[in-house]
Amino acid sequence: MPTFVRTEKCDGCKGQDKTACMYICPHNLMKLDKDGSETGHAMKAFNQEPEQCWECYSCVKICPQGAIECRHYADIVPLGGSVQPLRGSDSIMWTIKFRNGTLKRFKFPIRTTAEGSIDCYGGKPMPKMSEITADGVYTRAVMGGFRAGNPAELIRK
Amino acid sequence: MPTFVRTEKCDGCKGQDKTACMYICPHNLMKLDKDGSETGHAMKAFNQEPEQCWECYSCVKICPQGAIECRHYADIVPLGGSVQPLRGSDSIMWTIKFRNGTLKRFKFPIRTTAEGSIDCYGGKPMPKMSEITADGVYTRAVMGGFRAGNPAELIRK
Amino acid sequence: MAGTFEAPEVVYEELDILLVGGGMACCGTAYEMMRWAEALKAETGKELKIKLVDKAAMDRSGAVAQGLSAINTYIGDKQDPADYARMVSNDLMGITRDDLAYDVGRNVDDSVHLFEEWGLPIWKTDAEGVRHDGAEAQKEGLPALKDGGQPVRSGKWQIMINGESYKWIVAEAAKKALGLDRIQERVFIVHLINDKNDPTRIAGAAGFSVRENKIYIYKAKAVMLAAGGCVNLFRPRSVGEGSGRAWYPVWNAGSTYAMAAEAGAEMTMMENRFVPARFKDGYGPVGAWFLLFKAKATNAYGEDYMVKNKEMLNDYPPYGQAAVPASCLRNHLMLKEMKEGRGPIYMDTVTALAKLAETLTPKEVKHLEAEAWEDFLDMCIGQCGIWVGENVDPREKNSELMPTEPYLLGSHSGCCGIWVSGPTDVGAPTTEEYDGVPAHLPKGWNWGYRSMTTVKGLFTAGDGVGASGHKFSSGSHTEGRLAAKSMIKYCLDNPDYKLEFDETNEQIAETIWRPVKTFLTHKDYTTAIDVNPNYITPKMLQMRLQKIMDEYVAGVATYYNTNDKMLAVAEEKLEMLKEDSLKLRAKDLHELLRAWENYHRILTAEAHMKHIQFREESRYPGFYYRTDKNFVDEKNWHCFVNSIYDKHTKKWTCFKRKHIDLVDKSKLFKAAAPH
Amino acid sequence: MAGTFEAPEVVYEELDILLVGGGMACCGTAYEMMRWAEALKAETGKELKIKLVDKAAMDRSGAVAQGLSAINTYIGDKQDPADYARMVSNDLMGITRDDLAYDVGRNVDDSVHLFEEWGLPIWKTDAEGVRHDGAEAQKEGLPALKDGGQPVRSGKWQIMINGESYKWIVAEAAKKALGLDRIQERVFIVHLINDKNDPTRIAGAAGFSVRENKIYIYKAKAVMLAAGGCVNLFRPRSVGEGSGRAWYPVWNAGSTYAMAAEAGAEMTMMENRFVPARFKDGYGPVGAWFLLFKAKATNAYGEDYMVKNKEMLNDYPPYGQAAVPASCLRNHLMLKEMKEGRGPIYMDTVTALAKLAETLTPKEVKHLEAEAWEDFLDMCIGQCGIWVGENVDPREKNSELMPTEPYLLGSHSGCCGIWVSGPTDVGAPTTEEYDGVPAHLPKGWNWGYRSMTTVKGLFTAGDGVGASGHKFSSGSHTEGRLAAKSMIKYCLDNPDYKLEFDETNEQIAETIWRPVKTFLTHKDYTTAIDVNPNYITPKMLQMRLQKIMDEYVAGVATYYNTNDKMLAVAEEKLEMLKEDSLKLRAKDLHELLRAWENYHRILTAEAHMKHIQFREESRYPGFYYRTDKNFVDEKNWHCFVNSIYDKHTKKWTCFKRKHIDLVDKSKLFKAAAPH
Ligand SMILES: Cc1cc2c(cc1C)N(S(=O)(=O)O)C1C(=O)NC(=O)N=C1N2C[C@H](O)[C@H](O)[C@H](O)COP(=O)(O)OP(=O)(O)OC[C@H]1O[C@@H](n2cnc3c(N)ncnc32)[C@H](O)[C@@H]1O
Ligand SMILES: Cc1cc2c(cc1C)N(S(=O)(=O)O)C1C(=O)NC(=O)N=C1N2C[C@H](O)[C@H](O)[C@H](O)COP(=O)(O)OP(=O)(O)OC[C@H]1O[C@@H](n2cnc3c(N)ncnc32)[C@H](O)[C@@H]1O
Ligand SMILES: Nc1ncnc2c1ncn2[C@@H]1O[C@H](COP(=O)(O)O)[C@@H](O)[C@H]1O
Ligand SMILES: Nc1ncnc2c1ncn2[C@@H]1O[C@H](COP(=O)(O)O)[C@@H](O)[C@H]1O
Ligand SMILES: Nc1ncnc2c1ncn2[C@@H]1O[C@H](COP(=O)(O)O)[C@@H](O)[C@H]1O
Ligand code: SF4
Ligand code: SF4
Ligand code: SF4
Ligand code: SF4
Ligand code: NA
Repeated sequence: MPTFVRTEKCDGCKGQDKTACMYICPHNLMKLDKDGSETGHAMKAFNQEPEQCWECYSCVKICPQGAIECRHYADIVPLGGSVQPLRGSDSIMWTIKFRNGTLKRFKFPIRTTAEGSIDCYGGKPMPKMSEITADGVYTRAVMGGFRAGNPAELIRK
Repeated sequence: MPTFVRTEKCDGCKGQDKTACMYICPHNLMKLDKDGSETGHAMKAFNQEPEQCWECYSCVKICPQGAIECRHYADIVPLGGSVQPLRGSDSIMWTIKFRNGTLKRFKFPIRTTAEGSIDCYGGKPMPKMSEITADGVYTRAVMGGFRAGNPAELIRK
Repeated sequence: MAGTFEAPEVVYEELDILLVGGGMACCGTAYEMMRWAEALKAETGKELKIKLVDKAAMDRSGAVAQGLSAINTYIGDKQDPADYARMVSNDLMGITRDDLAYDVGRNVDDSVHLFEEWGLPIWKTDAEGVRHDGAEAQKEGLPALKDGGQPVRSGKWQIMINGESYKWIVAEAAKKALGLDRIQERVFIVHLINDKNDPTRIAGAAGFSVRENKIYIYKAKAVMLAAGGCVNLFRPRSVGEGSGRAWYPVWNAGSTYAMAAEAGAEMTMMENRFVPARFKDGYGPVGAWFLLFKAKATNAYGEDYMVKNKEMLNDYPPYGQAAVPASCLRNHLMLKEMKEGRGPIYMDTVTALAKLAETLTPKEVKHLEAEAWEDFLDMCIGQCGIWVGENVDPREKNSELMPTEPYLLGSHSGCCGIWVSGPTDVGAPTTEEYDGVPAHLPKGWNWGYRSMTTVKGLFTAGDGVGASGHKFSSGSHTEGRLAAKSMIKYCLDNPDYKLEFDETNEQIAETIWRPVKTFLTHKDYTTAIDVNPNYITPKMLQMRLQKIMDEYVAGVATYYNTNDKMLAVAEEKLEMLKEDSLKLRAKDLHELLRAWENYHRILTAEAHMKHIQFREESRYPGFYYRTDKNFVDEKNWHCFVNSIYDKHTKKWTCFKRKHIDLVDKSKLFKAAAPH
Repeated sequence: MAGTFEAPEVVYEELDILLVGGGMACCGTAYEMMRWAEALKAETGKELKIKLVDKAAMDRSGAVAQGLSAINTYIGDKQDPADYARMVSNDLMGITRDDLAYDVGRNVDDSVHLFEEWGLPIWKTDAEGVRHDGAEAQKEGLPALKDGGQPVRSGKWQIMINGESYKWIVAEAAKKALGLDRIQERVFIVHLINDKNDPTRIAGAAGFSVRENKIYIYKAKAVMLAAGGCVNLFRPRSVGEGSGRAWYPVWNAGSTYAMAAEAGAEMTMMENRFVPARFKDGYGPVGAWFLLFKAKATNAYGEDYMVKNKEMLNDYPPYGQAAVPASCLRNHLMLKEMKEGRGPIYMDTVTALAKLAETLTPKEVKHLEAEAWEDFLDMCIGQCGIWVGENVDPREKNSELMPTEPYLLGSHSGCCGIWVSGPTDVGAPTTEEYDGVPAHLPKGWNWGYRSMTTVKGLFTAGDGVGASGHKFSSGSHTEGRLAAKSMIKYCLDNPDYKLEFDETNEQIAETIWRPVKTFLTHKDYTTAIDVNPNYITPKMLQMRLQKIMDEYVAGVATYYNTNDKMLAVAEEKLEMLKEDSLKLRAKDLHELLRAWENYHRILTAEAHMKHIQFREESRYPGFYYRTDKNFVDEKNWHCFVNSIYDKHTKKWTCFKRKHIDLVDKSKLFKAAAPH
């Protein structure tokens, strides 16, 4: 792996039906051990198949408790380093610890609009069904992205 | 794997302290699950680390119940075949089933003396301590195996 | 009434349109489609029943889950779609569909402009030529791309972004467009269903929930199949708990190719593969290092092998003569060093950063360092894991490069996939000059509906579309949008056709649940749940597949070599593996997912092997070599290799289709060196 | 009072002699030693305290657990020990100790004759030249070997046996000799203890039980360390649950080399390795096929590569000119075909069996078929597993051959190991001509006690003895016997020396139990027992080791290539791995075993890497290549490479020792071809 869950930090997303980490993992790896029968830790999450973890950090970034971390693949990575994010609404902060103890911090923007604020068709034209077989997308006229191209380049047309 | 234990056949070596399969496995793989907490099958044996099995068949040959078989390494071997021995006191009988159903049987000798009958120093000389620094083994004079060699071959002697 | 593990509930639903997948392509499809569906409703009152099914959560599903640090396809206003089509063609050694590439090229920037509007931070260059990250650029009041803003180009076609939330943003728009009721997450689609009366028509699809004991069966007139490419059909270089480390995301399992082929769709260029050269072990991307930071790669002795071995490019006219050699040829020159024992190969990060720093202020140097780390943190965090574990500071220590295990995909620097109907206005052929194409298949490059496969009603986009690579995230979104319109048109054109499944719901459910049944029937036969002669675990089946592919079909074990004899061995072994796939076991829903993923991988692998076997040359030196035909043979093999699969006989048929240029490629090449 | 997992019991015992291992060598030692101990008691009344400790059960421990189908070293009355020493030398490219080989050669048949007496069935040829299995031969009244019986020779040095119970029989004799009270099974010895006052002297050994929570600490004057060679320090070709499939038995983990080195013993030829060519995947033996059934190996196109590529042998004068080319050179010629894409390599079983059948009666043909199967069933049953799984009948279908991952061993066709004192009567040098040998080490090839290492009181045999390969099962038993006598002599010569440990029993126990402590301290930090930043599982540590060795130290990943730069990378990575080994975890006694096995593997691997780095040539083409020094350099490197390890600084020192011939090697070679 892969990700691991800090026993003391995870609160099982407070017993909600769907935990954040289970919700998000693209490979279906995170699992809540409701009764502790799988890990010995009831109502805590765990990575059920660490050898399939892409270290994509989706679960790490989403966990409301900051309970998920990553111990990088043991077949290649010496122990002792860590790479841990804190994802906010408009930026992400990375704390990077080297095996030898060196620390680095980086902050990068992640989006320029508020989460959930996208008004996807707002201000966009309503297409006409008569144009459904025309080439191009319905925003062609308004987004400034259509590149008509030099017709001479099309040698068989 | 590796070896597997047939649930119905294994009798846990009748609750003896040391099961035959645990006794013999050179890699410490066979284990008795006394309370069923590891496999769901109490008082039956199992291979605790199939990915370390050499398929040496030591456990298969020794099991008094014929409860151990081998499903050959799944990373290379298509399913359906089997190679099963019955080891007697002087010979071993192999039953070989191909994936396509073909059957073969072979019988080979395994020893020409009764098990446990070796009288290791019987009829052998008692060495003299004065000879302890001489070259060769203490049976040199009686086993007909010492090859003196042509002294001319030793170019620096 | 949710079912039990022994007896799952079967949920049956009738739709007009089903979208399989929730990645870049399906997000594009959903976004464009729902607007047209609105228009349709407004104009005619007719409401189409539409649903999107994703195996994961759209916010982080597909290849962009982790984010990306660049948009690799952005044309801008200084280049022509024809230039783009030319680049795509040359990078893929001449055999691509100019109609498809050109169509993406002229439309792709629209999607990129939308992404920016939705909130994706895009790096900009200001009037002084200073670069700003996407948030700063906005704060500084630099204009949007749409309004003439200047992106930071890392190469001719690529622009830099702060892309940690790229997928989250694109998914938000798609989800808004669809509305939550039209979205079904955590359902894995296992196979497509054909129509009983017209087997060349799609009738629906079926899958199961990985969270509840439920089987989902959808009837649908039109299906968009955009479930990504295929990873892990070859043995990865990582082992054990590291085997999740692949360049391509472990969750795209060839569903697109396997399900399309089983439904009878014509496949194209399945011999093609992508073998990215990446930072060793972590698989960190190299694009920004080569193009933005201008780093050089060298052998262990500091020699620039692209210079040292440049004569080798002359072996492959005309492709070797292009200004930017094809990706496979870059590997080819690198592999020479490795094979001859002059590895490791290094990315010379030390020299590159030092050189850049020469002309920078301390503050700019700090910024540069952050950019270098961000390149990985935005899309390949595992590479940073290696750097910290090994105490690597790229300013002080060079990092190794390595070609990875092969992947199959159609939207990155690869072009395997499904044969689709293209645009009609760019001069594409409408006839087929070669014999041997099965009679029921269309003749030219378009047959009515843009992006439709040769199966009526089945559409694809992104990694699904064959013979047109280099679309990347933006191009895949665009292809999804282009397909959306013709899917609606297809539904409108076929209002009354009465679909009937060619199998019963019971049969479908039984097939899907077979691995569970197998497990429950046999689990107590042995005392160890994973070792049982009556079944095989998905994990071991996958390893068996990977070993076969690695050793016989030009994986890393042979430095990407194969030959006719090795392929014959692979053929036999894959056949037995396909038989054994009937004995897959699933001890829970999670393992049922793995079982079906691996079934999809087997079919994808088989297609790859059959195509390599059929194409009697080595079209992609550096990606694979047929040592028995170790040359590019323009005379006989400058053509598409296409195939169809018969799900009843389980056999493949491969055949040639003629390749035709729609844009003039000669502009790319220097005159061929005398040879 | 057995301890708990938290607090194990410490058992302390004082002995005269400790035998570590229960394989062929230790069985030989025990058998010979107990007779001399009896003699000692009879003559002087003095009783030596002797104990044998084996990690497994002697009946089936070590490399012969599964049985063997041949005894590979039997001289007979027609060959001279000097012929044997010559063969050994040439197969190992000229650098072996003739004194050791010669001594084995003149004594080995004694052990074979004992084996037959004890019940091992040995194939015989009758007066008509008809062959009989070992039981039939006895029934037919054919004489024992000892009495002139004619063995079935599969080659110049090998004789065929029905060897399923080979180890069982040899162990029975050893166990009878020792008596059960002197045997401790299922104790894994972790490290040797030096004397506090004389650090070049052995004082004991320590280990733990894998069945009870007990640590065993033995004080002993003399220690026989014969714990076999080393497997699984390189990534195996098998994966997942198949990773137990290695040619060499998975349980010999380099304990011999690692513990000897830590105790300060001089190592020799640790750069040597064995890369057997074996039946692919199953690792079935090839000896009987080549030598008894006269089969040929070919490339995929049916070409006999030993003929086709024979000119390549001329690159390695004089070794290439011998009648039987060295094992590594046979691989070298095979690898050429594989590297150039003419694999798979096949053993042509079909032609061989058909040809043999031509002159046989149907009954004899049936017998021949049984012989072919028995070859595998007696020693490599897994190969039959492959044949049945893939429906292979060797009469109808050829099987693939493949060079395996590298192994380190000293008794088979490899010669790494410990530098020991040899016989004094064969002309061995008593001085050292080279500078650079650390001053505390002996000068010539013998220093008082046959088979003693450079550490006083520490002896070895079998796989432990370096620079003398090709002893095999019989020779290893013999070496054990030769050592037994000098061990007794050593004890008698040092009656009053008061041994004192250089560490306390508490320190020893703490070190051994560290992985358990680490586990117990940290296990609840995370919710998944196997993923924890505070520790590493033995399995993952092993995989990390194997990947490093595979990719940088000439494993299969690079077709056995390495170079100075790759070795430098390996050096750095191994150093970090050795540091991380302090964080190994053990969740139970079984895992504690795996933890320590892998620690032994790391040290063995490091020695191998350092020696390859030091020897600036490619002495064993086909086993490994240093591509930066891709030649055999007789002028500078016709010498031993030896080394010592300092357990305090954890550093290796490599140095040369002069090689000298004691028998004339020129008899082996044709005149060198003009070059
Ligand atoms: C893997 C990867 C890809 C890229 C990059 C780095 C890496 C490491 N780089 S760089 O190299 O330059 O570093 C890129 C980059 O920076 N810039 C860029 O524009 N594109 C890059 N790509 C390429 C794009 O990401 C790629 O072209 C598009 O994502 C392709 O889009 P699409 O064809 O939609 O595939 P997808 O992976 O996004 O989505 C697949 C969806 O299908 C779902 N799914 C799969 N199987 C399913 C099934 N059976 N049932 C139901 N759902 C089922 C998935 O969940 C997902 O929703
Ligand atoms: C692995 C292998 C080996 C051979 C063969 C095939 C195969 C697949 N072939 S063919 O190639 O031609 O097929 C042979 C053949 O047919 N004929 C032959 O004569 N020899 C063959 N060998 C060679 C001999 O077997 C070999 O030379 C001898 O066995 C060497 O004897 P020795 O050096 O004693 O090693 P061992 O493996 O027998 O015994 C090791 C012992 O040590 C124990 N042990 C290990 N670590 C320990 C520790 N830390 N603490 C305590 N005990 C600890 C083991 O349990 C064991 O008892
Ligand atoms: N490619 C591989 N090679 C060897 N072992 C692996 C590989 N992939 C996974 N494994 C390991 O196999 C072990 C057994 O898996 P499981 O039986 O699922 O617990 C896991 O601990 C994995 O780390
Ligand atoms: N050395 C190179 N020369 C030209 N283009 C490259 C090079 N390396 C990567 N690219 C392109 O940069 C983009 C991203 O690269 P990558 O990181 O390899 O996915 C893709 O469009 C690649 O084709
Ligand atoms: N092709 C060969 N030529 C000569 N000797 C061989 C050959 N193959 C194996 N041997 C020898 O036969 C014995 C057993 O071989 P193997 O099965 O390779 O362990 C060893 O002594 C090998 O050195
Ligand atoms: S998201 Fe975090 S807090 Fe919630 S269950 Fe997962 S690990 Fe626990
Ligand atoms: S890092 Fe990604 S793949 Fe791994 S468990 Fe988290 S979400 Fe899943
Ligand atoms: S030897 Fe056989 S019967 Fe005894 S415990 Fe093992 S498997 Fe069961
Ligand atoms: S076959 Fe051999 S290695 Fe495998 S479990 Fe049985 S005794 Fe152990
Ligand atoms: Na494993």
